[in-house]
Amino acid sequence: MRSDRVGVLRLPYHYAPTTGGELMDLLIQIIFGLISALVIGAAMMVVTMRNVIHSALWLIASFFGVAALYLLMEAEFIAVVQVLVYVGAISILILFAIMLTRSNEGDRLFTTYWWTSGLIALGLFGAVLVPTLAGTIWNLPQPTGPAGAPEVLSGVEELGRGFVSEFVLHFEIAGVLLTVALIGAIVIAFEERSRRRRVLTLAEELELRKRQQASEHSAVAAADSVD
Amino acid sequence: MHDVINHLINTVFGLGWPGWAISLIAYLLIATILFMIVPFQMLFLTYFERRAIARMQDRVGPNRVGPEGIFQPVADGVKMFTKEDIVPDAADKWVHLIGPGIVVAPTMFMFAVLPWGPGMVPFDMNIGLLFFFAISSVSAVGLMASGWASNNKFALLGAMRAVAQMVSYEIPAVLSLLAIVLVTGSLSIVDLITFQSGLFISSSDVPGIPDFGLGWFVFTPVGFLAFIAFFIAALAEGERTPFDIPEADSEIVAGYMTEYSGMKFGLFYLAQYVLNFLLCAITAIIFFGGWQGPGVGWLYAQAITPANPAGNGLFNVLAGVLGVFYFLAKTYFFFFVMVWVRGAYARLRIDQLMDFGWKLLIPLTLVNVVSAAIWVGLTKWGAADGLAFVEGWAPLMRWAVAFVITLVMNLVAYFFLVRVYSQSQDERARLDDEVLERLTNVA
Amino acid sequence: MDIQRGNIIVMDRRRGTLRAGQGLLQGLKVVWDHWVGSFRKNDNFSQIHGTFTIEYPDERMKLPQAYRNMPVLLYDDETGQELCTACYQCARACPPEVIHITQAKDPNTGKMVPASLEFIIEYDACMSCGLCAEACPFDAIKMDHFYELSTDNRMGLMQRKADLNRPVSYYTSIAPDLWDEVKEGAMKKLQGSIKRRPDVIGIAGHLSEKIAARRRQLAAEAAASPPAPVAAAPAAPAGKLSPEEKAAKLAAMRAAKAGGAEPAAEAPAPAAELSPADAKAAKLAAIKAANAAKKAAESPAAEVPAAPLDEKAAKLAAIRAANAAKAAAEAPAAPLDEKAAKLAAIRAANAAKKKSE
Amino acid sequence: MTRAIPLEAVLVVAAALFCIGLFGALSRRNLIGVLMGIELMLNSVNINLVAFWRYLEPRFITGPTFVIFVITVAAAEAAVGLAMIITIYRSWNTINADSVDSLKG
Repeated sequence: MRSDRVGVLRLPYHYAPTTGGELMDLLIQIIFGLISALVIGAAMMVVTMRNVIHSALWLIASFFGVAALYLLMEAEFIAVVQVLVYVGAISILILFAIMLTRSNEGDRLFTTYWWTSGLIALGLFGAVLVPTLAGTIWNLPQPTGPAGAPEVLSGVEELGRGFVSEFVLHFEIAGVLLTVALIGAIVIAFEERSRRRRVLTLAEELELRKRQQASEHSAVAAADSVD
Repeated sequence: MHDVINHLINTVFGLGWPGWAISLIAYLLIATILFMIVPFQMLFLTYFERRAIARMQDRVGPNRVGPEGIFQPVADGVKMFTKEDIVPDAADKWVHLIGPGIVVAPTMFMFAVLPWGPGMVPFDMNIGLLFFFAISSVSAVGLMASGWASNNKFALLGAMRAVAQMVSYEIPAVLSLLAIVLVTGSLSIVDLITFQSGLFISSSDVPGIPDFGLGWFVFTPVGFLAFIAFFIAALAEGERTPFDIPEADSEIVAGYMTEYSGMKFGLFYLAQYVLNFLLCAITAIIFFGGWQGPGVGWLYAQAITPANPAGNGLFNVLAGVLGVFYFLAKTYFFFFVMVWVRGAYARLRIDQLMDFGWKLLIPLTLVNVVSAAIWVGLTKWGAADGLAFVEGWAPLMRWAVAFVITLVMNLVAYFFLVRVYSQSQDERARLDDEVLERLTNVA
Repeated sequence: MDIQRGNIIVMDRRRGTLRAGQGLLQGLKVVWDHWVGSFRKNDNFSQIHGTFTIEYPDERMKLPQAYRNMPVLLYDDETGQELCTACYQCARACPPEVIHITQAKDPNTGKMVPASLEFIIEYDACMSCGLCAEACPFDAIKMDHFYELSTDNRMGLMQRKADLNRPVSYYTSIAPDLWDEVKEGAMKKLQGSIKRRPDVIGIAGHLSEKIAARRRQLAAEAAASPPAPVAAAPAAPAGKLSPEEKAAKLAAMRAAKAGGAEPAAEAPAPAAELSPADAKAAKLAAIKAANAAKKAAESPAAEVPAAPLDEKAAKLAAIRAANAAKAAAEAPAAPLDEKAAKLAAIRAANAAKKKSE
Repeated sequence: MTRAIPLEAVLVVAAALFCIGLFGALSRRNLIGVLMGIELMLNSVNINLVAFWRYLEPRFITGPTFVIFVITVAAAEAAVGLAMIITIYRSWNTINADSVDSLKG
C-alpha cells in the first residue's frame, strides 16, 4: 500500500552498514558488550535484591537489555513486542501483584537449600552449556552476493503471512491459550462482588448507625415492656 | 528528514562519507531539533490550556506576564527551577530519583516516529505505530516506581490508579488502531498518512478520486468509531479529565506526584503535557490525515523527492510549511477538545472508569475490527481471495456497499453495547444496594 | 433547555429511553456556549455568558454605596470643623474595642469641649462591623470604601485622627444618597457644637495650624492698620456686616488654605491687594443670602393657597429664615457667628426653594 | 552484526541469563521472585531463538514466530501465576514459597 507519490526515503528494514569497516564492527562489539553486561547484571540484581520492588525494577532493566539485543540482531518487531508485552504488561502485572500482597519475607531471602540450586545453576552454565555452545560447529551460511549487500531478512509482513498460512494452527492455539489464561486469571482471582469487603460511604455509615440505634432502642423498649 | 540531511552533508562536505557517520550526524541533528521543540510545545500547551479553560469558565486566565500572558509558562518554569528539591526521609532515594526520568524518557522516544510534514519524519520505522504504543506503555513503570518510592499512601494510590488505567485503556486504543492498520495494511505512520489523500473517499480505496488531502479515515464508519474509541482512550492514557483519577486533587492530593517538588515535579508535568501533545498528534495523524490537506499533495509532487529528483527545492519548503501548519492546526484542535472535555465533565470513579473501558470500549473496538475486515474485503479483495462476486463492481460501488454495511454494523453494535452496558451499571447499583441492605440489617 | 439564573433545574435521567451519549454531547454544548460567549465582557450580572473577571489592579468594581470597609471621621469642607464631639458612643459600641478617644479641653477654662483631641482606631483589629457608624449621633464616623490597607509596618494599621479625617465631600462622592439622608441633622448638630468650641479646637488637624496662624496674623494686621476697605463699599445693607469685611476674611482664609507657602507675601496689604473677584463673590453671597431671606419671608403668603398640606413646613421654613435674618441683623461680633448666619440664610433659601418645588 | 559478534557470544549470554533465572526460580522464597526467575528463563530462550534465526535461517520466519508464541505463553503464565499468588496471599496471608505447606503432612 505504499504509494510513491509522497516519496520518503525509507530506510530498509535491515540496514546493513554499506561501508562496514573495522570501526563499525568494533562499535557493534562494544555495544553488544554493554548490553550483555546490562542484561546479566540486571538479572543478577533481580535474584539477589532483598526488596521485591527493586527486583522487579531490575527485571524491567533486564527486559530492556534483551529488547536492545533483539534490535542489535535486527529483529525490530520482536524488540518492540518485547517492550510492549514484557515491559508494558508483564512487569506491570508483577508490580501490581507485589503491591497487592504485603510480602513479609523475614530475614531469609532464599530457601533453605539455596546453595543446592546455586550449584545446579552454576554447574549447568559452567559444565554443560558453555562447552556445548563453544564446541558445536554451527552451520553458519556463507555470505552470498556482493559484499555489503543487505541480506534478505524476513520482516513483519512475512511474519503476518506466516501466522495466517503456515502457522495458523499455532496461532489459533496461542489465541485460545490467551483467552483461557484471561478467563483463568479472572476465575482464580475473582471475589464475588456481594461478598467483598466494601468501604461504606459517609451517608451509608450514618444510615447504619441510625439503624443500630433504632434496634437498640427497640430492644430496650422490649425489655422495659417485659418488666 | 534523514535523506534531506544526507543530501545536505553530501553537498556541503563532499561525497564519500561512510553511511553510518551520515546517519549518526543526521540523527543527532534531528534529536537536537526535537529536544528544542518539545519543551517549547509543553510551555505553550500549558498556557493554551489555562487560557482556554478560563474562557470556558467565564474567566480570563493568565494575562499579566507579557502580552496576553504569553510568558506565564516561562515564569512558571523559573519558579519550578528555583524551588527546593525535597526527598522524603522515608523515601527510597534512588527509585524516587529515577522515577520521573522513566516517565519522561518514553515520551521523548515517541517523537522519533512522529511525522511533522511531508518528508519530515525523524525515522520512518515500518512498525512505527507499534513502536509508538510500545514505548508509551513504558512510562507506566516510571509512575509505579515513583509512586511506590515516595512512601506515601496517596502517591501509591495514585500510581496504582494511573497504571491500572493506562494498562486498561491501552487495549481499546490499540484495538481501534488495529482496525485502521487492517484498512491500510501497514504499520508505518508515514504510510498511514499517504493513504489518506482524496476527497472524503480515500484515493487508495477508490482510484481516481481527486486529491484534496481530505480522504481521512474519520469519514468512514470504521474510522469514525475507531476515532471516538481512540480519543476516549487517549484521554485516559494522558490522564485528562474526566479520567484524571490518578492525580485527583480532591481525593489523593496529587497522586504519584505528591512527594515531588521542584524540577522533578516539573518533569512529571513535562511528561504529561508532552504525552498529551503526542496523543493529540497521533489522533490527528491517524484519523485526520496528519499533514494532509488541500494543496500539500500537489506542492509535494513538484518537490525534490527520491521519486522525483528533478523537482524544485522551493516546493519542498512550501509543502513542508503548509503540511506542518495543517498538522499543528489539527493537533491543537484536538488539544482544545481535550480542554473542552475537561471543562465539561466531572471526574469518573475508578470502578466506572474500569467498567467503561472493559465493558464498553473493548467490545466496541473488537466489533470495529470485524467491520474493518469487512471493509477491506469489500474494497480490496477479489476472486483470488475468494470474493469473486465483488470483482465486477465499480470501485465506487464497492466503497458504497462497504460504507453501508460497516455503518449498519457499527451502529447496531454501538446501540446494543450501550444498552447492555447501562443495564449492567443498573444491575451493579442494585447489587451495591443489596450489600448495604445486608450490612445494615446485620446490625 | 432554557436555563435561567436562580432557577433550580431538576434533570430527568429518563431511564428506559434511548441512552446513547446524548447527555455527554449536551454537556459539551453548554461548555461551548460559555466559551463562545466569553469573548465579550459580562457587565450585566443577570447574564449567564460572558467573562465575569474584573482585572483588579487595572479596573475596580463599582462598590455599592452601603459597602463598608473601615471607619473614618468626617469634617466639614468649608470650615474644617470636625463633626465628632467625642461623645464616646462609637467606642462603647465597638465590639472589638479598637476605638480610643480623648476629649479636648478648653485651654483657658479647663472645661471639656465637644471635640476630640485624639481619635485612634486600630484598623488591624477592626472587624468592619459598622456599629460605630450606626451608633454615632453626630454622623461623624462613617464607613469608608477604601480597602487597599496593606502595610509592611506593624503599627501601620493604627490610625490616628490625622489619618482618619476625611472631608464631607469625600463621603458624598462615595455615598451621596446616604449622606443626603443625614446631611441636614448632621450640619445642624455641627453648628451647635461649633458654638461651644473655642479657638481652633475641633478643626481638622491639618487645617487648624494654618487657620490659627492666619487668624493671629489677621488680628495683628487689624491692630496695625485701619479697616480701609470699609469706605470703599458704601452700599452695604444695613444691619449686616459689610461684605467687604467678610470678603476680606474669606479671602484670607482661602489664601491661607491655598497659598499656605506664601502667606507672608500676601500679608502686608490684605485689604488693598484683595482680588476684585473675591470681593465680588463675597458681595454676591451676601446679596443672595439677603434675597433668600426676603423670599423666605414672603413665601408663606404665596404658597398657602397652592399647597395647604405643606403649609406647616413652609411656615417653619419661613420662621427659620426669619430667625436667620434676625441673627444676621443682630450685628454679629464674632466672625464665626456671622458665618453661621450666612449658613442659616443659605439653608433657609434652600428650604424655601425645596418648598416651592 | 553477524560478522562482528560470533553466535557463541550471544548464546553464552542467553545461557548465563537462563542459569541466573533458574537459580532465582529455585531459591527465592518469595513467590513473585520465583515468577521473575521464570520470566528471565523465558527471555533467555527468546534470545536463543532470535539468535539462531538471525545467524542460521534469516530468510525463514520460524524463529520470530516461535518467539511470539513464547511471549504469548509467558504473558499467559504471568497472568495465571500472579492470579494464583494473589489467591494464595488471600488464604495464607503470605507469599513465601516455604510457608505454603499445608499439603506437607
